[in-house]
Amino acid sequence: MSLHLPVISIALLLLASFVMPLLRRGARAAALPFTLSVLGAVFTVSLYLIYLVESRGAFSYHVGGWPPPWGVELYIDHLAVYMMMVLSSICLVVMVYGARDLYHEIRAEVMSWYYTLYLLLLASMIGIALTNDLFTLFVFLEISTISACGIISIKKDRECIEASFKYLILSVLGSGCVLLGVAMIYMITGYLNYDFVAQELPQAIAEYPYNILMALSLFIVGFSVKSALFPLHIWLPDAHSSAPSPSSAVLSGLVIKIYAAAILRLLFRVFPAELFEVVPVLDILLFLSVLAVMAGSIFAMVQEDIKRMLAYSSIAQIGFVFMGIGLFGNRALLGGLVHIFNHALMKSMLFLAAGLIIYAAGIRNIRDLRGIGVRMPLTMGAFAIGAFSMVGIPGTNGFISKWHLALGALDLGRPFFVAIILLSSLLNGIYYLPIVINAFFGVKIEPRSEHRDVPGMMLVPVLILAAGVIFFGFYPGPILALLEQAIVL
Amino acid sequence: MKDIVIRTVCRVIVPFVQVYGLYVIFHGHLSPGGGFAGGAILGSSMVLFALSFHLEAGAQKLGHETSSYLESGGGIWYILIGLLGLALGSNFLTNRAAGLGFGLPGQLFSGGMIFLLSLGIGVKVASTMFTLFYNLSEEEGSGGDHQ
Amino acid sequence: MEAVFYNFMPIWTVMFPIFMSMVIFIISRRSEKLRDGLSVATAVVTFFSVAAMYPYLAAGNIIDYTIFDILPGLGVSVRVDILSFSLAIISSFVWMLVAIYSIDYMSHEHGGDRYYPIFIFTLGSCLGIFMAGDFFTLFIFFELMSLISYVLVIHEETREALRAGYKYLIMTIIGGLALFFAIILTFELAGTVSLSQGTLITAAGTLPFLAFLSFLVGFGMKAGMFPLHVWLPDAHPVAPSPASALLSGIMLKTGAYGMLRVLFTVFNIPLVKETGWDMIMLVLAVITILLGSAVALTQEDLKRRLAYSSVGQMGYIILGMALLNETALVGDVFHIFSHALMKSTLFLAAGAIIWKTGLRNINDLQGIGKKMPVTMGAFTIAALAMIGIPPLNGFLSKWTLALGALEAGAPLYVVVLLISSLLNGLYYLPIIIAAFFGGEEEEEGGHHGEGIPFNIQEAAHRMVIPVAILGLACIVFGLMPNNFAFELSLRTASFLINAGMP
Amino acid sequence: MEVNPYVAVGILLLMAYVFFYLPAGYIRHVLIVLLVFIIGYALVMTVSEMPTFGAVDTPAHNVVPERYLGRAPEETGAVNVVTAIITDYRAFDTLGEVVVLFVAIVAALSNLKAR
Repeated sequence: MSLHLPVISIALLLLASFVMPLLRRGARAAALPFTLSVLGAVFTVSLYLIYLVESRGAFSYHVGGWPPPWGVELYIDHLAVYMMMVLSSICLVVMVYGARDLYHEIRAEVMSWYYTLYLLLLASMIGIALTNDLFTLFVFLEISTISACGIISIKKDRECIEASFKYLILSVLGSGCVLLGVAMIYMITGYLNYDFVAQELPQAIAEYPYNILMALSLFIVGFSVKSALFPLHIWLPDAHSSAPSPSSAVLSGLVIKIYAAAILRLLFRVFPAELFEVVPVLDILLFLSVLAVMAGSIFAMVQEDIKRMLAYSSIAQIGFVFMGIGLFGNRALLGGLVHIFNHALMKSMLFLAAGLIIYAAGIRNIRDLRGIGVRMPLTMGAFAIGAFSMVGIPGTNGFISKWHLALGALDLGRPFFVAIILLSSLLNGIYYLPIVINAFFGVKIEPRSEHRDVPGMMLVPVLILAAGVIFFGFYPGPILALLEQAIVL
Repeated sequence: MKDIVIRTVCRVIVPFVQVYGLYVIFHGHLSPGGGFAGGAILGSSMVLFALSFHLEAGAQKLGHETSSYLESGGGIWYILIGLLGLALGSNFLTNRAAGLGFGLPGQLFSGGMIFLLSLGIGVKVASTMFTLFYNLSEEEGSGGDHQ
Repeated sequence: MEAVFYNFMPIWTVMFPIFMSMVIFIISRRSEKLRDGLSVATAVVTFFSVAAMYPYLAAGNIIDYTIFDILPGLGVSVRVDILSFSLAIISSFVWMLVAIYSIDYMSHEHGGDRYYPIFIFTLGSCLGIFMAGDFFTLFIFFELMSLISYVLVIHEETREALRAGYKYLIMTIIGGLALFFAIILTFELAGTVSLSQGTLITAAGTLPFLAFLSFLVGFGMKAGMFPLHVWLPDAHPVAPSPASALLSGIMLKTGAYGMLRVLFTVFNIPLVKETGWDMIMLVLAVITILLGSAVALTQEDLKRRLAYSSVGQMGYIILGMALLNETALVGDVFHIFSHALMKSTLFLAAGAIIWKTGLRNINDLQGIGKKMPVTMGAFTIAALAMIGIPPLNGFLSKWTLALGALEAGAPLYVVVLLISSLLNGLYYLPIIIAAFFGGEEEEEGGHHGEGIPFNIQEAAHRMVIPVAILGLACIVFGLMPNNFAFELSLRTASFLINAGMP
Repeated sequence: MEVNPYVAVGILLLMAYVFFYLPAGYIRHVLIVLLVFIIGYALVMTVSEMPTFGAVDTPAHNVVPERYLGRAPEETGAVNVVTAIITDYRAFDTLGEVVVLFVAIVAALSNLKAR
């Protein structure tokens, strides 16, 4: 039975999302507890799956009982359960927050739609993490694209529509690239299953080099657009800053990462290593990631809107994940992967904290945040922890990922990238810390009349995430142990 | 659209279209077609009806509530059938191996899960088309009112 | 049993103030008296906890205990050897006195509720740096102390303070990142960053050189070494005086401590000598000494002058360790003691004056010595010690440093020391002379706008006594060449010369 | 088929710049035409190398369609192989497609009703 749990959790999420629109009138109040219990169940399942995979190793699941290459296969390995754990935990915490915040940002009538989209987004991301089949990957990619657009545009203002439209166009372009790539791979190998494709590709290189190259570049472009790797990031600041705060937290924290994890799987499990000797894909990713790290930080420095700043910072941080992929060493990869979780924790926490500030004081502009720390000490305290983690102060989890990335770069004898990491950390410090400083010290502003009290239910998730940032800064052992097995691909 | 010719023709055509849609859905496992195609035919028949008569008339035949019930119902149906495979001790969405396959190939009631899944897909596609059409046209109408 | 007890002593010593800072934070809402008392009590208990480790360490033992591992080969651990102890004991001693001093000083300032918890927390993290068992733990506490002490720097929350604080913060982060780079390089090269493994890097090369440079930047930033000193003269004067005393007297020493560890544990003497990296430090140290002393001359603001003087004095300490021989090291460690005592005396005395008169400009302090004889007396002692007048402790440390320089065959540095002493004299003596012998004519001139109000008296007892104790300590440690501090310095130096091994 | 990473990154950056940032004008037109030629060239190279459409020896003619075509009726009970693939062999993908429809309509409706 426990082997069915991965597919059951996807089915459960889908089922819950189908049921959600049916909850009408009286039953509407049940939507939130229902959503939370489903998310909680999935989170529990993901923890159990980690235990399962740790104890009995990776296993594959044949949906419909058909063995690959005929049927669809889910492959539950360490990376998949890791991603599933990250996704479900952050989603759960963010939803606890969103329960109150959303009423402030979107209309009550569309709340159940929001839950639907949210559950679908989680389901599709888990699907992307678990699947071992190119076409299933594409299908879940579509679901995640549309639902991600949905949770942006659901807010009732014009910016959101524009932003999500931009996102939709580019994201669908990305999906199209991926689809074309999948079709090409299928054409030259005759399989869709990762393992079978990987088996066939080495022979196909000689025969169809341009096709493989084209498929690879389509995948890279497609996934880069979706995960906002540097030159293709232009949709991200608008989309992530205008969305409701819980959406921003999930989008920045999780959605862009899952595509990075997907391309990681494709690169290391599907495409043969010989290909990388001819085509320096990893170097290309590495250069782009360096550009992303620098450009994201520099753009973030000039932002006035706090959520926009956080969004640009995400561009820099996704660069770290890709740097881990591009460096292609065990330790660097470990750093990149652990940064997925670490950044998910801190960025969702920062977005939620920003959301709290917007909720309580109605302020978005960084200049207006002066003195906010005196009024909202816990929120800004959490924000400060997130800021420190972004800079990579030891004792926060941001340090752990930077430590591994830097060591990984040194392992490969490329200290240049350590310099890049440090420089980016410095830039992070330059734009994050003044916010914290201004919030706590300096000019005192008398309380505004519009100041609202922060409900505990919104504050607790932020504090939980902040505690996570500290906890995993001191105790990253379990996560790293899991990932060390995950990178033995 | 108060044209008598259109109305009469549609009144005659729509049942045939719907029957054909159902036929395509039910014979998905025997002949070209299936849930997607049949559902689209079914949905377009209802769209045609609503276009030729009146939006309200269409809504009377198939209300928003019902439509959204069908919408979700199609998906729930699909997943429940998938879970049936689990309940029978096999994998998710397993057909014959779980003992769901019945009937001889070529007969109408054969293929087990396939038949049921096609039905779910058909309902889903039809209601999707219909709902989308309705909401978009209503949106235009209300937009016009404001102006 | 004894070993187990002593293994937990450092943890207790570090964690107790950190824990108490939270208690103080909570208490401070209830009662100000209790808050003040608790802060002093914490500092006193911490001092005695540090002191309690002495018998064990004096017996030649080293406390070395790994608490837990964060990553393989990278954990949180404590290690107390004689060097750690020397720095910890002087820090907690000064801290204790400053805590007593703070009670009255802060009673007129705002934000005491914030000041005391941070003050005590900084004590914990500072001791954490000294008692860290590996560079990672050291780094944690280093960053913790640097970031937390930001709050002390900007305590006044004036525009000036905030600007200085921002500069401080950015420089701290740059230093922290350099340190991070250095630690990561060391880890990469040696596989560990523990302090108890003996020499970590034994071969020269590009990466070891990068590590050395990064360490130099990281710790040099904290120590106010040229050209990374730019934050120091801004940040130290704007802080409240007790905090300035700690920043200048103690926290700068964390950088010196780190450099000592780098020179004698990460690298070793032959390697540094062979590669000529010591020349980098020597040159920078000489520039730091001369620059600090010379710029101090031009400062009108009393605390700013003291801050620049700190830059110069840190130059001595860097010079002492870069000479790489035992005599110089004795002088070096002893100068850490001396400078901690002298500079805290000076800042606390300056604080008392500012607290009483509100005057910061040196030209306005005519005749202050007659009004506040004890405070100015202590100031004078410390200033004379700074110049290096025998028999004060500053003389002893300079003398030993000079001997070390001669032993190293570099009399040039003796000249540098002399020039610097001369400059010290040039900028300290006018203050003293004006304080005791000036001011009559202005007093007769009636109400001078910037002059000292005529009703000024000695500051509150709880402020004067710590100043007096520190001033006396300057004499005591200078009068008796076989004092406790000098003994410690001797043992530390021989310990360090043996590459950090007992 | 050596690919220079610098050139690849350069082309990507140029593309992003031209498409997203460059204001409309003469230069943009020229550059777009240039880029379209580059992409077009790559695509032509790709297409010219593709296996002949419908040929028997294409890689896609392997065990997968063999089993689908040969054994679908007995294994699934469906005579129509396409349906057998869609709703049995790869029913999970079809579930995904159903969800795509659903999510599309939910996203559209939430958008419409949000105003």
